[in-house]
Amino acid sequence: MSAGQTRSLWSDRTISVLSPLVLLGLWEICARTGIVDVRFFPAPSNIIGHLFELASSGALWRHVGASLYRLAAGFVVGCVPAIVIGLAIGLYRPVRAAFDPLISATYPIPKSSLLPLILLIFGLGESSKIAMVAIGVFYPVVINTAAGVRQIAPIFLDVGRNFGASRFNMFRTVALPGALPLIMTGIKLGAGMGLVLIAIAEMVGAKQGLGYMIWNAWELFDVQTMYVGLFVIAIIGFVMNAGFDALERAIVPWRKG
Amino acid sequence: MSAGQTRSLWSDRTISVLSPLVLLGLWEICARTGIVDVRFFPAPSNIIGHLFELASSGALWRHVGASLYRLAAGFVVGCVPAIVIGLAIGLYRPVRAAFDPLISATYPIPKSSLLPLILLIFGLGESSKIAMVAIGVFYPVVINTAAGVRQIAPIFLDVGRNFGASRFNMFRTVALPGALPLIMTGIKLGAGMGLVLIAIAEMVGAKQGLGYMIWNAWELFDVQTMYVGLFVIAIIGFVMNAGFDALERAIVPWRKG
Amino acid sequence: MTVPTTTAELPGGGQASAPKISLRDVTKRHDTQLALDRITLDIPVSTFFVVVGPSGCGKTTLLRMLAGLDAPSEGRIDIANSQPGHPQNSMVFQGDSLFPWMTVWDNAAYGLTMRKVPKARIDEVVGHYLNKTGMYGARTLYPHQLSGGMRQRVSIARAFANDPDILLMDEPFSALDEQNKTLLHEELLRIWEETRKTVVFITHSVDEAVTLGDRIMVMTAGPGRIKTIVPVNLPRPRKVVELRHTPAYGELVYDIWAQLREEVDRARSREPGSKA
Amino acid sequence: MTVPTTTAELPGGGQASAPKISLRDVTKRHDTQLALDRITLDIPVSTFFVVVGPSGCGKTTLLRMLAGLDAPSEGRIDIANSQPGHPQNSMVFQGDSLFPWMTVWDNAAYGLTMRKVPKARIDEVVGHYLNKTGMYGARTLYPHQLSGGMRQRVSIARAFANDPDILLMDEPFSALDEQNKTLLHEELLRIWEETRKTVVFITHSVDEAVTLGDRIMVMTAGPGRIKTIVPVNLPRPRKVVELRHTPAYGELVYDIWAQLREEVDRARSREPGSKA
Amino acid sequence: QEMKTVKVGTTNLSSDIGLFLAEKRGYFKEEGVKVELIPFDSGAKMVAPLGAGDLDASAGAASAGLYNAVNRGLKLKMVADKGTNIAGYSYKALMVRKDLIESGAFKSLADLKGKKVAIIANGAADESVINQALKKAGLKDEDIEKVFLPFPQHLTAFANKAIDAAISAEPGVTAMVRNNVAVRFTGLDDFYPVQQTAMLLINGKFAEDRKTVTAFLKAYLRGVRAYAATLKDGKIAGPGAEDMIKDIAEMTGIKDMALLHQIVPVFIDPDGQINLPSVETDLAYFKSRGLVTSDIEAAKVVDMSYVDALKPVLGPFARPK
Ligand SMILES: Nc1ncnc2c1ncn2[C@@H]1O[C@H](COP(=O)(O)OP(=O)(O)OP(=O)(O)O)[C@@H](O)[C@H]1O
Ligand SMILES: Nc1ncnc2c1ncn2[C@@H]1O[C@H](COP(=O)(O)OP(=O)(O)OP(=O)(O)O)[C@@H](O)[C@H]1O
Ligand SMILES: [Mg+2]
Ligand SMILES: [Mg+2]
Repeated sequence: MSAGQTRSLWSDRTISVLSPLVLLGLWEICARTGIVDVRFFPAPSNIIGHLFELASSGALWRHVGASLYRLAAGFVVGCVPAIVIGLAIGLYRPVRAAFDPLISATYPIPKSSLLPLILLIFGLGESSKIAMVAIGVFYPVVINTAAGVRQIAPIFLDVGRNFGASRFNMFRTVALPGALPLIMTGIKLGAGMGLVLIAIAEMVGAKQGLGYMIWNAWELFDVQTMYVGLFVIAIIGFVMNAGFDALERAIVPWRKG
Repeated sequence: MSAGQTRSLWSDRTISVLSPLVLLGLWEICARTGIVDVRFFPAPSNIIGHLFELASSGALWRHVGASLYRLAAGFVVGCVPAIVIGLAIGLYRPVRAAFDPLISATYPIPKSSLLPLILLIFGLGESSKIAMVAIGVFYPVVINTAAGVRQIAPIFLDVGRNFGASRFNMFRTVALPGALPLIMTGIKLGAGMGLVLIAIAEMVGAKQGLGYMIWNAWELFDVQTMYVGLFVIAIIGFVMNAGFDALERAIVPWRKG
Repeated sequence: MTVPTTTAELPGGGQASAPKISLRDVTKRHDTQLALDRITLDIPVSTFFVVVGPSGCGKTTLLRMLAGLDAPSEGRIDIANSQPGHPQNSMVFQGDSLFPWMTVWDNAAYGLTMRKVPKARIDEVVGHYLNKTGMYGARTLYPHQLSGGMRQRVSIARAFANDPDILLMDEPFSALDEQNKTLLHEELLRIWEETRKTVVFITHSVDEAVTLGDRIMVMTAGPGRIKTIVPVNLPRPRKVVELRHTPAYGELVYDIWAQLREEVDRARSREPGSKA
Repeated sequence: MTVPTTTAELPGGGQASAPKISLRDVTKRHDTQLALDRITLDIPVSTFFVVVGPSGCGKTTLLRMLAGLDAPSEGRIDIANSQPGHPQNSMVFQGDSLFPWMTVWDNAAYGLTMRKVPKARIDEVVGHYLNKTGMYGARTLYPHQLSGGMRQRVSIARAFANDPDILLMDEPFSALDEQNKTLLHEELLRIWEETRKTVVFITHSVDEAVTLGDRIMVMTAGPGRIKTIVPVNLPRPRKVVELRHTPAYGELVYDIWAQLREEVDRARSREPGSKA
Repeated sequence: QEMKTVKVGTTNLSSDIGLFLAEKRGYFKEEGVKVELIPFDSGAKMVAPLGAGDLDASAGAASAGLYNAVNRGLKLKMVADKGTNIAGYSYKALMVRKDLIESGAFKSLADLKGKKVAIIANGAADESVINQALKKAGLKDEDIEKVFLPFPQHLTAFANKAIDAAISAEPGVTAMVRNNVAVRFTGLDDFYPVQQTAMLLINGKFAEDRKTVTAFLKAYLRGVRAYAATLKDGKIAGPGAEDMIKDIAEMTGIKDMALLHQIVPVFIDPDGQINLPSVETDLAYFKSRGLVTSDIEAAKVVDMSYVDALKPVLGPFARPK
């Protein structure tokens, strides 16, 4: 099946590349034929043209750089405790009992409404933005990690106990690798959430970043620039996802397929 | 172990109730002793007092009712296609290849920035709010459902195929029940996300709803009312989560523990 | 006798009728590792075909290809059309294969439910086989509430109930006590004699192989090849317990046992980096 | 002989020394269903203790309690302290229990790694047992790349390598061909004779039970009780193959076989809603 | 005659009082128009629905975004005043952090130099406002650090010492003073005598329906006049003030009556006249900053023909004695 698998991988790639292109193509056609209102939904070709303009002027890179830095910092700050707490919730019932209600109650609190309070606590600088990203990353990762641990077949926990795994080794050798595929899913969800929240955070007191760029473009009714911002976020999301997929393949070599 | 299990369930309940109470108690102490600034973080007792005022005046119920209706409608609209698409992504590689890039690219697009466009597409009435909730619910559910299907042991797919399960039965008897614990996790994540987005959506074109209430309270620096709103959302999130947990126990009877 | 053997060369084979299952130069690689090496084989219709071979020689790999769950890397597999109203094949998988989310009853009824057999008929058939496997009393339990042997019995009931044209069984009785095993041997022989299904049966027990089989294929270690195919000319119907006292039985067992021993020893000595 | 038996009544038991494992009125219920009913039992140190019984009679349940993985619903289990430097017990689990995320080597080395044994020692011990189980060549593979029998062998290597005070083995050789099984019987006997570990061994093969054991406990069906404990007074060291030709061996096998048959028949006829 | 439904976007700020009164007191009905008021959280979000025709009219501001929208082909018109800062009625103010005033570090506009100043948004008219303040002090845009912050965030930002000054609006101004975080340094009139802050916008298609627009605006101006009649000495203190304050409370959701008595009320021209020089000043500023790049003229966007036509109908505004 080696040849066949290569072929099907190849055709998967093709589909992966084609499906967004088809959608963009449809949009382009709709825009050109006037089916959609180009004042609000400009043609992709138009947006991409503008993207190159902004990129060559360097303005875009500043925004992207600022957002990526905040994203990376917030990701680390949110992800690491989320995995540790998630593993503990999954492994130990009292921890679960203590954290579950807190998480389920605080998770749905609208982050946009919290922004003023976060500003109060973290100030207007970078830390408030990083905190927003961290909050966004935290919840999906912690919830998925706990769910991941709970779906580990009980026999593996038995093996760990029987072979004398310490509490730490129970985390490291059983819960973490067993939950890893789901932790990765949580991380993908969390990173996307982080991107969403960075855009909200950058609407306040920021002078650069994609969120600022998009919001500012809305304020100035610069629709093209707004779309460039959304487009760049989509690309970042896509690339991040592909990166996490590659990472997953690298650190989950035991998984079939 | 029956008696022991009852006892440990009981103590789990106690912990679950105590942990938020302890947190609120700490906050209360901080507020009373002036460690936190009560202008911005009023004491919980204060907030709860105000909550009762608003509740008895009936204003609160109107807001809660409006939000819950939108939440429920958006939940259904977002959840059902998410599960179907998620199962298909998990089961069929070409579907996965086609949808994965679209999902990973559109998921991180900030919903708050999309609001003006959603207003153009869905109008200013209820449907735009329902659409926002549906978008929020969709992503976590679709992503977790697909991940849930992919972690089903391959042997179960083999059994399905070997015993002649049709495509539909492959969904119904293998993928859906096999992924159910993770679908439930996705649903919990999605419902929370829906609550977050309803708050954003209700800032526009709404005269009631918790989002409107919170935003309006901030505009007027009516900090207590804002906290009542956040508090009520937290309670809704908590209750929803408990409901989903109970549902999960009912529909996943095969799960241990 | 290490040359691959086709039907024509086999004594007692059904050369006249077209083979039920025919393999031509079937090779299977997992990644780059060769698991099965050019298997050419015909299994005539209504044959009870037993496969034995050292652990890891590719028996499961072969059976999965016969079930259509995997495709050969090279070569071709032809399987004659099945009788109307019967599924082509049903497999008793090696290891746990019950759906954790279905009760014993629903697991056993799975194939019939998928084929939309009327409920009354399902009740009858599934009831019968759960009874035969001694699992009727546990029909409302979920798999995690069963012992290993109980799970295996449900898996057997599931395949039997499905009434397929070809029964593919991968070490189906390995986790059963001798008595349950004997009862199920008898049931299997009864089904086989009544319906003349084609059965492909993997086992590690040479006793079991000789008791049940028409032909016993011994596989080589390492990349699996056909070492030899031994016809079993013991009279039918066979009485499982009495059979063991006939001298022909003992000879066959010894013969196959010796062939296998040779293979395992060869495999062990060839082991890369062996310190033995 | 259906009365629960304690050490004192046993011929050939080590009454003088305190028992290694002692159970007093141990009862285990799963939910409301009774799985084990008032088991009272002493296993002297260095005994090779074999448990046989019909499928679903509670053997695994018993072993899990000895391993400390489950607690009895009633009664008490006492296990004497282990020798310094050895873990108290290691289990060969029934069914798949290898970590899918570890290679064969890492799985086999798991117990030693957890105990922070020096790397050189781990390499030596794990290498030895992977070799003995014929899995050294596959040491870099992941479990999903192994056949069922190969996985079982790694699981055996893992327990052997851990060098525990008490070896708990739940149908460890069920998925192995006779030759691999014989080789591992010999290795197990060698380990046991060298180190005089206490072994509790579950099997469905009466041959295996008699070949290996000092005492064979036969369990009743339904809620598991002790039906009888049969001492095996065959001389040691035993040669696995030769043993089978001694008349004492045949008698023992037949005796235990008959006891078991009785239990299975009883279980089958008692089956609720049985249509048989 | 069939009543047309006019959809109007509002922000429920105090300057929307004209619309609110016209609805509440039945003026719209009397003029034969049916109006649906749709709340929004910001003016910027209304531009697209207004341009697309989902809204017929909206409360808005002369921001750079509005000109850009017109430039992109959205047919929008500013047709009536909806809020002007004039002497005595400057409901927007330059706020300065309290400790800076108390320590004497901030004494005059010139002290803005080097300060962090909160402005609602890039390209908002308030940018032009602060520019006027800087001009008066002989400073330039580059001499301050602008921080773009929505109004509700100003209070927390002061509390946090994240900003030093801000162009803020009521009721935030009074809330900040009450919470002891900032001082109302001056009204805008101190450096920008008449500042046109908010206006009523209508969609180009709706504009063609002159009859309905006129009827709509007539009712609106009746509401404005009812409001203007209660203004006295820079407070809502004229006749009918108590009812007016109750109406404002109902509209904005402010329950604190004392606060409403304290705040500086917004001025709205009883004839709906838009202050064109102010609009032109702001537009010129946007162009100089490059926020508006086309050569669009204010006169192209401001259309006072509707309110002008209503002058004879409504007659001169007579302030009640
Ligand atoms: N998915 C896989 N990837 C890589 N190698 C595999 C895979 N599945 C099986 N193999 C290899 O193929 C060979 C044959 O495996 P198979 O399961 O067919 O053996 P088997 O004869 O059924 O053995 P057993 O009696 O132990 O069940 C083994 O060497 C195994 O390591
Ligand atoms: N988690 C559980 N919940 C409910 N019942 C259980 C559970 N585990 C085991 N049982 C029941 O306990 C009884 C004994 O199970 P056990 O696994 O100990 O049997 P066993 O003797 O090991 O059988 P086998 O030889 O088939 O492995 C069985 O009837 C089984 O149905
Ligand atoms: Mg196999
Ligand atoms: Mg068992």
